Amino acid sequence: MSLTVRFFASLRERLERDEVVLAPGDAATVGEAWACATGGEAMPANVLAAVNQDYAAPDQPLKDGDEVAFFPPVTGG
Amino acid sequence: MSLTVRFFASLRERLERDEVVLAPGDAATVGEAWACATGGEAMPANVLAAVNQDYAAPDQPLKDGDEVAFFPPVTGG
Amino acid sequence: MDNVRVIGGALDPWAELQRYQARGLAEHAGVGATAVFVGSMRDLNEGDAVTAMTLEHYPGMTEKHLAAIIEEAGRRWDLIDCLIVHRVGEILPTDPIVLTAAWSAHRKDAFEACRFLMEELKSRAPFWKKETLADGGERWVEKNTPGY
Amino acid sequence: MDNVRVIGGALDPWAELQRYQARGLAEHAGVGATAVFVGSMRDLNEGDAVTAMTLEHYPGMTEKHLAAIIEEAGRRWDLIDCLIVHRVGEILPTDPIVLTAAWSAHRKDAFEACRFLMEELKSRAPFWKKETLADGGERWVEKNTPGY
Repeated sequence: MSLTVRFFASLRERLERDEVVLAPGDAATVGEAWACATGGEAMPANVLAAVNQDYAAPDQPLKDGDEVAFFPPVTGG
Repeated sequence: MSLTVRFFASLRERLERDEVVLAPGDAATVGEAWACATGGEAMPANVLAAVNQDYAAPDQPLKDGDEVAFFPPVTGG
Repeated sequence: MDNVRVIGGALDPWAELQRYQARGLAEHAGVGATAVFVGSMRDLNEGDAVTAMTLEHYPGMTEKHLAAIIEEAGRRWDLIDCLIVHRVGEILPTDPIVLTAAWSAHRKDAFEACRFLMEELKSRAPFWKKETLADGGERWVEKNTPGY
Repeated sequence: MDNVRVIGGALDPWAELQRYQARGLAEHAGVGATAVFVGSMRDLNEGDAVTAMTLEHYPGMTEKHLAAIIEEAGRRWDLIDCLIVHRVGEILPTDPIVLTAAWSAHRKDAFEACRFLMEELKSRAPFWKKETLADGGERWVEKNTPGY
């Protein structure tokens, strides 16, 4: 099993990555998944995170198989 | 010339009259037009009046050729 | 006064909107927001089953006041266009009775103006409803429900 | 989840409403009020001419959150049904982007729920807009305008 980290919209373009697969040991929380998948970049304050398609805080713990997503403020409608 | 007095909806049905033509001397105000056209009935508090298709108060003066209308609270939409 | 219509026949709100927008609004790239309200006849009023309704109006005064309501909305909000269509005559449950619509660059203006058109219409425009009840009796509706 | 749709092609809001209502709502004699909002693409944003737009979403999460917004509206107001349709992909000025609708017995509930669907969608549903400007440059829209 593993953790999948996804990036959307301007974040995906800026970081030049769409999806990163981490080993479960690499990241115990959302914040750690960000750091690991971006190569240690600090997480900007306005970045939103979701775990398994629900909004999540940076300190939310992760478990094997989780899908973590990072994206900028939403602008639909 | 003359004054035309019109009744709508439940008022028209209850008073059994649709349109009454008065001589200008018969009524100097909206309230007098009501009294004259109904045969002296007191004007109920919730009756609305219009002169030439604009809402009007009972003391509004009338002039020759005016169209006066009386109707119950509106219930469209 | 094309943006005010009192009609005697069936009201199809979506066809009405499509037709109305075809006069330039559909190609108007300044329109960011369209808010629409449709009021329809229910088969229940004040706890009683209602089988039909007759809508009366005051020809001339009704149109004049609907136009004045649109003008007032245009002073209060930033609008590109408005439309009011109201049906009169014999009406059956599920029939659409009234359509109000507001077009704007911004959604706040469209939402608030559309609701304003509807509330003002219900309080100022001379229309009257007479209901036919399930037992065949008739009654005039005496007042509207509050909208805010 | 038929009342939530994310579509890649053109959105015709009036045809969409007609189709959706044909599934029983058009014959539902408890519906007294239908409130609808349509958001369309303008050719101007933050003072700049915009010639095209790309709308991205997060498949799965978007639909899940739109459904949750409808559920929340149903808890807050007395509603018969709701519909949200949102377009994604390449979009041109005047194209409808989003449709929200609420059906209720009463107009207050329909108006407020329809506006709630729209505001919640704009603040919670994962969609992102990238604009193409008149000079060919591209930029991501960074935040939405306030709606209240």
